Amino acid sequence: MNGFFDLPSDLQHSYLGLVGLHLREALLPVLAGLIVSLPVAQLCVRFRWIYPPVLGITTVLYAIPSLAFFVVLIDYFGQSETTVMVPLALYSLVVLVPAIVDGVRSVPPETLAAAQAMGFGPVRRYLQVQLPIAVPAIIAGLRVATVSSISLVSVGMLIGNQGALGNMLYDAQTYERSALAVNSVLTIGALGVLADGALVLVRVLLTPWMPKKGAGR
Amino acid sequence: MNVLDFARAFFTDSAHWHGYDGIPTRFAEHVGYSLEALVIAAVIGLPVGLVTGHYGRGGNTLALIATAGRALPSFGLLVLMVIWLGLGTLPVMIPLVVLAVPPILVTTYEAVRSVDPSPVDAARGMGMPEARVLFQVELPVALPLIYSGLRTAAIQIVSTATIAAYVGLGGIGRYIIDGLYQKDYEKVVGGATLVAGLALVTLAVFWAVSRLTVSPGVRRSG
Amino acid sequence: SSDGGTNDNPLTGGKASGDSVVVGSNNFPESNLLADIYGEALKAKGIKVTYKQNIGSRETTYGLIKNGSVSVMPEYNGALLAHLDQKAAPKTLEETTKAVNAELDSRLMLLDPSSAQAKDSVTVNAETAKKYHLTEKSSIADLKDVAKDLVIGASPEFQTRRQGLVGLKSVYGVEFKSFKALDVGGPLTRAALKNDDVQVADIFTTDPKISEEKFVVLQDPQNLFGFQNVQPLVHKGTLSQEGVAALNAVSAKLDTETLLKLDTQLQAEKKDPMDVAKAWLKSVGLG
Amino acid sequence: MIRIESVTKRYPDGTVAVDRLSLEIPDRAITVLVGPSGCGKTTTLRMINRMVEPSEGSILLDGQDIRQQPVNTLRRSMGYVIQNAGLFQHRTILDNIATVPRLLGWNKQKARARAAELMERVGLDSALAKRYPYQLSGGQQQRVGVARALAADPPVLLMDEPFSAVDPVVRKGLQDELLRIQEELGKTIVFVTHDIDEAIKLGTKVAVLRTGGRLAQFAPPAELLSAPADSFVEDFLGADRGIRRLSFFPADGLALETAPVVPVDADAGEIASRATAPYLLVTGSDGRPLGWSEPDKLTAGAVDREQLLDYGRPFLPATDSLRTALDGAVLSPTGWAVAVDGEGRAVGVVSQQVIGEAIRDAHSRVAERADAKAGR
Amino acid sequence: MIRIESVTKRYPDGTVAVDRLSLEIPDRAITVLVGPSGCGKTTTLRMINRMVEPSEGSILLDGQDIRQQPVNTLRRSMGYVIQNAGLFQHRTILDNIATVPRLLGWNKQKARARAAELMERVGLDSALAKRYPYQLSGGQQQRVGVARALAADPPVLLMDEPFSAVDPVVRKGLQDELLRIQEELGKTIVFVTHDIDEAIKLGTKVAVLRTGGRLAQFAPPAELLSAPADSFVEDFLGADRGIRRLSFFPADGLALETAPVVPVDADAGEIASRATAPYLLVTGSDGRPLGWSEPDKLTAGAVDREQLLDYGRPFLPATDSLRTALDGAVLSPTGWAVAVDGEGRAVGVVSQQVIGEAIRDAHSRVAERADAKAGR
Ligand SMILES: Nc1ncnc2c1ncn2[C@@H]1O[C@H](COP(=O)(O)OP(=O)(O)OP(=O)(O)O)[C@@H](O)[C@H]1O
Ligand SMILES: Nc1ncnc2c1ncn2[C@@H]1O[C@H](COP(=O)(O)OP(=O)(O)OP(=O)(O)O)[C@@H](O)[C@H]1O
Ligand SMILES: [Mg+2]
Ligand SMILES: [Mg+2]
Repeated sequence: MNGFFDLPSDLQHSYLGLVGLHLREALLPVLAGLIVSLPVAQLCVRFRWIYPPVLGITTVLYAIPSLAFFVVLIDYFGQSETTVMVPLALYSLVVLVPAIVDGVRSVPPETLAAAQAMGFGPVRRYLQVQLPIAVPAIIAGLRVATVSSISLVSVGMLIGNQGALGNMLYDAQTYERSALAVNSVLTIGALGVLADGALVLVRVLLTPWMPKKGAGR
Repeated sequence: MNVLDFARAFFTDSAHWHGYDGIPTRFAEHVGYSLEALVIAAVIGLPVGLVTGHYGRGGNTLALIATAGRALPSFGLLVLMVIWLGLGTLPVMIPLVVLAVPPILVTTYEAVRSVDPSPVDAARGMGMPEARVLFQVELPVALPLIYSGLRTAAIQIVSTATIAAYVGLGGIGRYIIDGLYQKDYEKVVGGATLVAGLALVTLAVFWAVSRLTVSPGVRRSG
Repeated sequence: SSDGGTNDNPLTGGKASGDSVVVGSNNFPESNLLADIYGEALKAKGIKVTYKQNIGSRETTYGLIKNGSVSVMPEYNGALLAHLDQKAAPKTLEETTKAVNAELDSRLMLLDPSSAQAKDSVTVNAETAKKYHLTEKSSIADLKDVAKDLVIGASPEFQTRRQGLVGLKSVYGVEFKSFKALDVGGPLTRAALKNDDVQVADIFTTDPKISEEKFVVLQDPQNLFGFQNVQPLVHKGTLSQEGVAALNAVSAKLDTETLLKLDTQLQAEKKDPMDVAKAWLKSVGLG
Repeated sequence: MIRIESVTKRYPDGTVAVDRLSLEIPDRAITVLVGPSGCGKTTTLRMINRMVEPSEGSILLDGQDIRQQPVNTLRRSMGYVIQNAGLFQHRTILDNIATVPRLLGWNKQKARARAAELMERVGLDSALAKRYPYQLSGGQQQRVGVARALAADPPVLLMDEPFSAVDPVVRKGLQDELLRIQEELGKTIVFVTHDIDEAIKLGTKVAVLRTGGRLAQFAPPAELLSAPADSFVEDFLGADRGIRRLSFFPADGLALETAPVVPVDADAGEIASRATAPYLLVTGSDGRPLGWSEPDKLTAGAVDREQLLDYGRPFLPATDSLRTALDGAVLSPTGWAVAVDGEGRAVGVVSQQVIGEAIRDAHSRVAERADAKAGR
Repeated sequence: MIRIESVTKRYPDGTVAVDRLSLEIPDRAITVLVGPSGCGKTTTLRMINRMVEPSEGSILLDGQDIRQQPVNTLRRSMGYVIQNAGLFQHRTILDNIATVPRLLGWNKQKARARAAELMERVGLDSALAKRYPYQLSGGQQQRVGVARALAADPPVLLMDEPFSAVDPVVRKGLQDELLRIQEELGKTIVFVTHDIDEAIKLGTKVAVLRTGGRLAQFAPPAELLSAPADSFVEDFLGADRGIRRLSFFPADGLALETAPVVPVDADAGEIASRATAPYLLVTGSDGRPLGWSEPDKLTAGAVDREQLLDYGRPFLPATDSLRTALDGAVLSPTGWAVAVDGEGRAVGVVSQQVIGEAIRDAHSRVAERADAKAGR
């Protein structure tokens, strides 16, 4: 039972099971965050005055430690994955909303004027011009959100083993098996780096129109 | 009871305002950890970011380091460090620094990189030594972005420093961890409010510092 | 809204509670071990079991078992009583049992207590013992005059529990210089006590480290930490008669010595709790 | 026809960008709006396709107020070309050009076929079709912009400083291209620039606006040059007004003299017979000019080409203007300009004096026309 | 003097930006490098202050290889001005200008005093001293750039397309300013542009480079216009070569006729006495021209100003060139140009024919000088 990937029984999962659980707990909130932040960001673009307060609120939310969120949310969702995922989704909003807003705003004014002049309505213009051009910025935001979400899930361990791979940390401590902690940290780190790489790949596939690196500047 | 009630209850309880577990003590402890971590991270991140940005090399390596730094779970590192190093401030500083270096490093690099090349060119053309080009031409213009990197790092540190409480240290995190185990929502909400407040203070400090040190010429045109 | 209330909360992840028994545990190794032991004993009777381990402190787990997210929790009767009634100060096991049953939520029931006791304790490290001439015969009360120079370490919840700082002050008049929140008699607490980061700590009496590190457990003449018999707490209606019988059979076999032995296997020999549980159950013919 | 009727635009911040402007924009011609920065050119242009709504006044398209049709229908009937082309960076060249046809509901295949056709029309190699905008030079991007605007064959083209971001050589090419396209397709083009030379080169009529969005003058470019309405327009036109105006006077009416043209192999007699002219133009055996010589310095059969005087830059009477002819005359040390045919063969020479007379004649013809128009 | 001796620059990627270029850059004069985009102008300029190191060949400054002095000392002895000025946005105008003096170790006060002096020299209001670059217009920024380069009074000034980002009107002002400063201070200026007009206007000598970094021609602008070395240079110079060349011929030698000038209040006798001229120029009581009239249409005491012909744009014989005079003549329907003095009073008139003769004379004078120089 002391192989690097053998886990104590109280974790209730195999190593791969925890990896799957971890990814689910980390990625679902980012997805939810993306779905929510698209319209929110669009509102911020449309009504410029909304953006500063939204930024302010999200910055403060971002500063609130995840554990505090977990504890308060236990009341509403119990010691469950939901409790872990809700704050993660909130955090991803903090990263994604500004990323999308900046991305959409970075569309050159000539391009927008051209679209308007060609008779694009606002919805079409958003979907066919602004959003595609904002893809690199959105993915840049997604990268940060995803990686930090993957890293933050581990804190869920503190609220009754809801931290997926993070749960190994508790056992590492109580049973004084440091290998478990090393395993946990490295696995989470590797997942983060892999997810980041996957998103970079998605970006490359989605944006054949971007100048290749080195061609710019 | 809603969140606001908890917060009010927490802050109006006079027992929370003195002693080793009083708000002033915990707040000071928290500021102490955060400052220490920020200073260490800045000492590592700023010079590397400035130099790589100035020479425009190593951007990919930095991005990789930054991703790795962000990917390593602070909480996991903390537990690992406690297992390896035992109790104390060092095991807390390591994850906080790992957390804070990437934003400082990457934004500093980007900030220097993205300085308009023509004044830099002009500076070289008038015979400015490289060090002066970096400190007198690039740095003043890059300053706002560099501050934003430091600010992000600071906010993350302030928020994450709460985990110090998990390994028996003080700081505002104490209220949150204690609240969790004691099922005392007043403490949790009070602690969270304090952290958010400290974050706002941090924002204000950065705003003030940037007002004082960023040239009006850069502020208005950037 | 602080502990789930009466509505059955579907969000607590206890989805298996319909057809399988959810065995929970608190966030310390012995609780995990006990959960494994009780759970495996149920399994041996062909009952479906789901584990929900390391949930947290009693403050949390009590809410969960009350609303049915958890069906069975290994409990310590005195501690449970203290949680339910801050003022209770029973003098005997019977009094404890009676008092705790009186305070218990109507949806819950306690099965037979075992004779195994794992008490919280006020324990000092070797240095402190030497400095203040404390021995195994000394009482917590002996700290009264010197406590102002000592730091005590324990789990965060110790700070606000009667079986904690509250009781130490009211029962023994002991007030420490400061309190350091650590873990539930776990590695942090042990390490802190050993390194003299704290001079006094709450260590389980079943902790093998006590003899290993020459810690000195102080006597508790006022029974502040009461009777801490291991005793399964059950949400009514989740356990069949057969299940109840199985758990009672386990409790009958458990005693303090056994617990100490099993804890040692767990902590000193670093065995997996599940393996320890299964092996023991087998050895007593219940596995 | 587009009629701008007493239109005023006041932006919310109080800036009056256009002030009671009235213009009749002729069909199938290029109308240029020119003026200093901030004089309201862009605002005026954008009011035509309702990207900006006038505060007062109205704009009529073929007699109908433009507000009477749905805004997107209106816009799709007008091509719009701007500086830096405003291309969609995320779409290939072909898809960029096919944008409006697709908006109009054409199927993909038809829209792309049309786009390919247009690439050819604006002089873009079909190999560029699958590229993205960043892979094109500024001039090529600008061509894509024009092609995109033309894609749905709109009767009207609005162009806002389309060529101002490319370098002078490429810019000249684009201007020539635009004139060619305009000739072929006969679009109604409204063209904004702040470059007076561009305005004069492209405009059938030029509207000069002054700061504050008021019209200073609206006239064909030749008239602008000969009779600026006031000192603002005059200053704006700059020096060289006279010479630049000559661009509008064709050189085909010049009386060419053939007598002074002698082939390099002419015999002494022929040279002597032509010696009445002060200089003789020696041509090579292919008829192309070699240089000038005074008759007495010319020895039959032994022409020293080194000794011949520079003949400057010849002009083509059929297509060039008096400006080119005058330039040729002024450039030559003899004061005579050389006229050549399409193959570069000398077809005659003309003295600066004769060019001067032709200029005066042209002046008086213009004056007569003006008088006639004024009913005098 | 700066001598560029057979310099080649090959960039690491293999691009040959400059190919065996040799140039002698005259002292105290403006040498312009001109050529199409990418022809190596910037590279050449930057090799002079060693921001780029040549791959082959060497550059001498006053006979000494520039590699023999420390690079920063060399650079501080050369002012450097670039497009968009490259100002330090975090420093005030005054501090921007004081940069090099401060680098040279001057104390703050002295450096600022010098900066203030230079602001005046380049025509910047001293009220701008405390402003930041973003608060200045493009033209003002460019002036600051020039002032900054001049601050330490370097003998050499290197300018890389300094005026190409500002609009044409401001640009003209900056060019005039530069000529004035050059005249006052006598710096050795190397000026890069891709605008041939700018090159001709500013250059004492102009080096035309062709793509690939090879020298096509190096000559004074008048010579460039009259004798382009090959068709590349000729094409690059563009049309109007002859007329533009006239800018180099002063108008002060023109024989002015005063006979055709009559005051508006002249009596019949006076008008009759001057009627030999085809047209008479009527002047107002202040001596300024009013317009042309045929003598027989002029009635003493009853001049109908409306009926007078446009007198075009007058020229100042003392400062203007034959180009301006010719333009004036061509613009006027009479073919006569009007000469005025500084106050705008008509001092005489001259026919296009006379201007034509003057042009021919100027040509032959140039040819004689060239012959003399060539030893012929
Ligand atoms: N959306 C706006 N809100 C307020 N003022 C505006 C707006 N758009 C333009 N203006 C102002 O209206 C005036 C005319 O602007 P416009 O863009 O039409 O000028 P322009 O002639 O196109 O100038 P340029 O040559 O610089 O493009 C300017 O003073 C400008 O600052
Ligand atoms: N650092 C470099 N590395 C590689 N090639 C370069 C580099 N700098 C310039 N070049 C190339 O060298 C050639 C000359 O460049 P240079 O900048 O001197 O041209 P230029 O005449 O100044 O052009 P422009 O008018 O566009 O400024 C160009 O083909 C350019 O692409
Ligand atoms: Mg405009
Ligand atoms: Mg250049």
